[in-house]
Amino acid sequence: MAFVALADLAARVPDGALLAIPPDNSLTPAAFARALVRRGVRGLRLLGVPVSGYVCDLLIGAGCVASLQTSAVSIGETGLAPRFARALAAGTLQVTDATCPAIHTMLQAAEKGVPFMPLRGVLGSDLIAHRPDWKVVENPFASGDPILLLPALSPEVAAFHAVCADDEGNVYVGRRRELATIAHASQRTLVTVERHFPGSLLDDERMAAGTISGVYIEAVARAPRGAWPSGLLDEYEADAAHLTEYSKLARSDTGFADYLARYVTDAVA
Amino acid sequence: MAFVALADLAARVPDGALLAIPPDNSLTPAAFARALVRRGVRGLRLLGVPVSGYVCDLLIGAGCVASLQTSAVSIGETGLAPRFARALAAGTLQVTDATCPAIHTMLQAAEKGVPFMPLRGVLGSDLIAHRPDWKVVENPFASGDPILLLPALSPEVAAFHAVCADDEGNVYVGRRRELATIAHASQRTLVTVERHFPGSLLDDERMAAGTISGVYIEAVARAPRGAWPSGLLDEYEADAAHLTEYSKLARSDTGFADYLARYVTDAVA
Amino acid sequence: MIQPEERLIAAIARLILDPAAPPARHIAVGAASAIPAAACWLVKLGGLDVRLSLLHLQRKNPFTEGTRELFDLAGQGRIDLFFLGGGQIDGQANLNLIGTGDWPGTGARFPGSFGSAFMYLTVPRTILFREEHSRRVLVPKVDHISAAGVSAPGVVRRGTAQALVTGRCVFGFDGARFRLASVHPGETADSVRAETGFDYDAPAEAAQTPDPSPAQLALLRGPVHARMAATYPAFCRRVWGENAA
Amino acid sequence: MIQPEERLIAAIARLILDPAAPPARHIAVGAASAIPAAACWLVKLGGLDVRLSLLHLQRKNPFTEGTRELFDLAGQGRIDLFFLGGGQIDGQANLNLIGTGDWPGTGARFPGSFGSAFMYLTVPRTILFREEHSRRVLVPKVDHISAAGVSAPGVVRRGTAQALVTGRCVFGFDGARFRLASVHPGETADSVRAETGFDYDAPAEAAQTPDPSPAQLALLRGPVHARMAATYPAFCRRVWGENAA
Repeated sequence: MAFVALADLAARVPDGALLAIPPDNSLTPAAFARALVRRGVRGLRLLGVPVSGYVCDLLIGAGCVASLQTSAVSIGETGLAPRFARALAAGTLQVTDATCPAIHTMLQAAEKGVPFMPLRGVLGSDLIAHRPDWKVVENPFASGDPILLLPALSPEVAAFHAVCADDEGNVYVGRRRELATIAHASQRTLVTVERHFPGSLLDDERMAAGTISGVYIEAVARAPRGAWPSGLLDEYEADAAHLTEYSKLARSDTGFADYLARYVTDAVA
Repeated sequence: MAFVALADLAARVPDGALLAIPPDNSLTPAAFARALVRRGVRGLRLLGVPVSGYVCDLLIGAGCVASLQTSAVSIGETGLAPRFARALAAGTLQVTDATCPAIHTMLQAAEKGVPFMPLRGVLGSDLIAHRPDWKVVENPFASGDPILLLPALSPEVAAFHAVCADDEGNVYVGRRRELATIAHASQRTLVTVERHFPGSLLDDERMAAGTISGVYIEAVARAPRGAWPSGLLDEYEADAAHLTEYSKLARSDTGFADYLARYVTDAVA
Repeated sequence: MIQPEERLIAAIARLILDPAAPPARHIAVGAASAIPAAACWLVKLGGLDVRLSLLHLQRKNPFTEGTRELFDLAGQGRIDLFFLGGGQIDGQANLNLIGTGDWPGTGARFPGSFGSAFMYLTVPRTILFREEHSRRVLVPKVDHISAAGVSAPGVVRRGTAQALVTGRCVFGFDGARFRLASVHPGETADSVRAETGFDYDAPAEAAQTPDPSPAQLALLRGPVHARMAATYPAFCRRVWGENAA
Repeated sequence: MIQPEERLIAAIARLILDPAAPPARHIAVGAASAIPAAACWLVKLGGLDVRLSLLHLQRKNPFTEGTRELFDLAGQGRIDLFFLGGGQIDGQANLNLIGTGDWPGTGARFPGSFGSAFMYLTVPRTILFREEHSRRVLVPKVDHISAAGVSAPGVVRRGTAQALVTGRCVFGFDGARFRLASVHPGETADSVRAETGFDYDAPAEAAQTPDPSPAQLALLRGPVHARMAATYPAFCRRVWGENAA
């Protein structure tokens, strides 16, 4: 597996793809999302794993997104996601609500290659009535015990920002094991990294424990500080001031256009 | 959480407990098993995760085991497990056969707190007819699609041998993540380790990725070379000569008694 | 002077320590929950032998299995107490984190349900917390149910809300209905009733929510503040001022 | 002189490379499978762009998700080819790893089913390998089915056995029945029939299993031997002698 340029990585996402993305502070692929905006991708069906933040709001604002499945949308301390709220109000975004463990469970079913998986809780929530793809059945191992079954969900493409990758395509995510489940469940996984790791990540027991095998990874691109304005593990902290600036600018169409021009469209990364 | 003595750790396993144990080369708790023999535990219901080896054969030979659920029993290159074979032939051991991913799946169901989980494959195997606790149902998301459902399995006690533990009870297992699932699924988890880790395993991203949180761990004992004669990750290799010696001695009752006297009963660890 | 936030923290701490409730050996606190987090630190630094799992810590993330681990822990029955809020909360303790108007929030859109639909049924005790106490938030019936306050017979459920703490009062919840437990200084039974959209029981005379003790205030302003500063800088500045703890 | 094991390795390599079979981009090899492992190294070092996942390697363990990962990979459809054997194998390609006599093996007890019951249905191609070719092993009907060779209509199954390689011959399998493909040197159609307990098809004239080519032998005795030495020391000594590769 060879490293590719960031723009080439973005070019691998087809219009209309079901794209799984982790949220702020979970190795979110922010530089990759900006590259997707520059590439002009359209009609994405985003999946927040299990919630959504800056990357999602940015892609929605830039007109890249047709629909969003997520358990919540929230950016920074204020929680405001202005472009999401605006697109929802304007009727230009189709939103499918879920709850965090349901999204994990649907991906786990795909990871395991089974058509569904059960989940406790959730019963009584109006989420179920709005999810014709979810089913409540009687637990076959007991009587009078209704339980929710969730279908397997296999994203066409998953994208996240990891710490490093080696020449075999193994990528290091540390203790954020949810990224492994996303990669296992998805048909194709594209990863940006801070840097190249010399040698094999599988050779060192300590690195291997936080590594996702290259068997799941289609391509990798270098994107230093590629999670910014989110933080990345113990590498760097979130840029709270920038997220506040984003939320402020994104409240208006012109402010958001300003933001795109300053940080996305004309930027190299 | 305080470190306890190996004998005190063994004393925490009640007679008759459903005890989950990983096999040779999967951080098997060999020193702990020898301590269980010395403690004289009786009536254990062993669960091999997902198969069984030296530790299982030793405990069976020493009269500690009433029943065994496993996907296979195999020791070293020859594969022979003499005490298991003898107990089975003598009718003193009740064996419940499974298949590796079914055992993983039953533990995953317990890990997730759901009463069952589906698994593909297996249909057509006679295993199913001998597992009244397993059910074949129609996939509720399709028609004419039979699928196996496996019940959650929550061992009373799990035991394994890790590399190190810190004062918070966090234990390091590197890339052997199946140990995490065992710990999550089990009601109580007892761990032996090579050594104490100073500081917190959760503070270092690289160690944390291979760490099982102390929230799952009841007690830890030091047992240097505690996986011997199995190997332990990159710490030490398996002692193939000893396993061969074991398999040879264990073929006869007197040979096995010799083995117990030389390596178990009179030994300190 | 006692800050209103300090009183809310102490009220939640008292609920955590309630000897009539099931034991709280392991408490999880979600993101952006400064006051519940402070209450947890207060009981822990006050001597309760409790494990705290705080989400979204920059350092010492307690989860080594990713963001799924909290939910698995709850599913396993290893989380005893959790905190939830809602854009709307009604008299059956239903929580709406979706929005108002038609689904999925054509009026006001709230952030989304997060893990509430699961955690509310899976954890033995939930303390509801919402600082804003108005008829806009505390409604007769939520527009949409993110997480159900009560369940039909036969539904597996480990527990319900224990209580609801607001900026005006503390309500207890008996599994079916709220009952006014105490009003904060400046409020009366009538002023609370006037601002509450749902019906609830109340004693003849409303108790006062107690002040934090001097020992609690010392803990809050010293060691609790110190542990909160990195995760909730804005909150700490607002309540305890610029000075570091 | 060509060793019998070298011929088996080459025969398996030929099956892996069979252009009529679905592509083998990712092959997994279970523990204690020296000859299949060597065949995989032979095709890989011979130039096939293939990923090998070898179980129970002391070093460079390819799995970072524990022993479950192999099965999850197969469930995801990411494993194209696997190898299985059996204490008994019958004419429907059923595998018995349980034992003979009453369940669970009151006659001879075999080691147990391992992952066979799952892998056999989940992986598009399985090459069966069992060196002992006798009526004891190749039986009309297995005493117990660990893993089913054929499935009822409607059962989700990605593939069946592609072939069965024994110490005497190679059988192809068309999803329902075995057919003799070639006999090893020293064997004839009749000698194979005499030692086989199950019925199978055979061509009028039995082909000979080809010898490994000189290039294959050079690969086997050099780089393949080198990669096998750490995991299968006893096997390497037996086939290739004491000298290191």
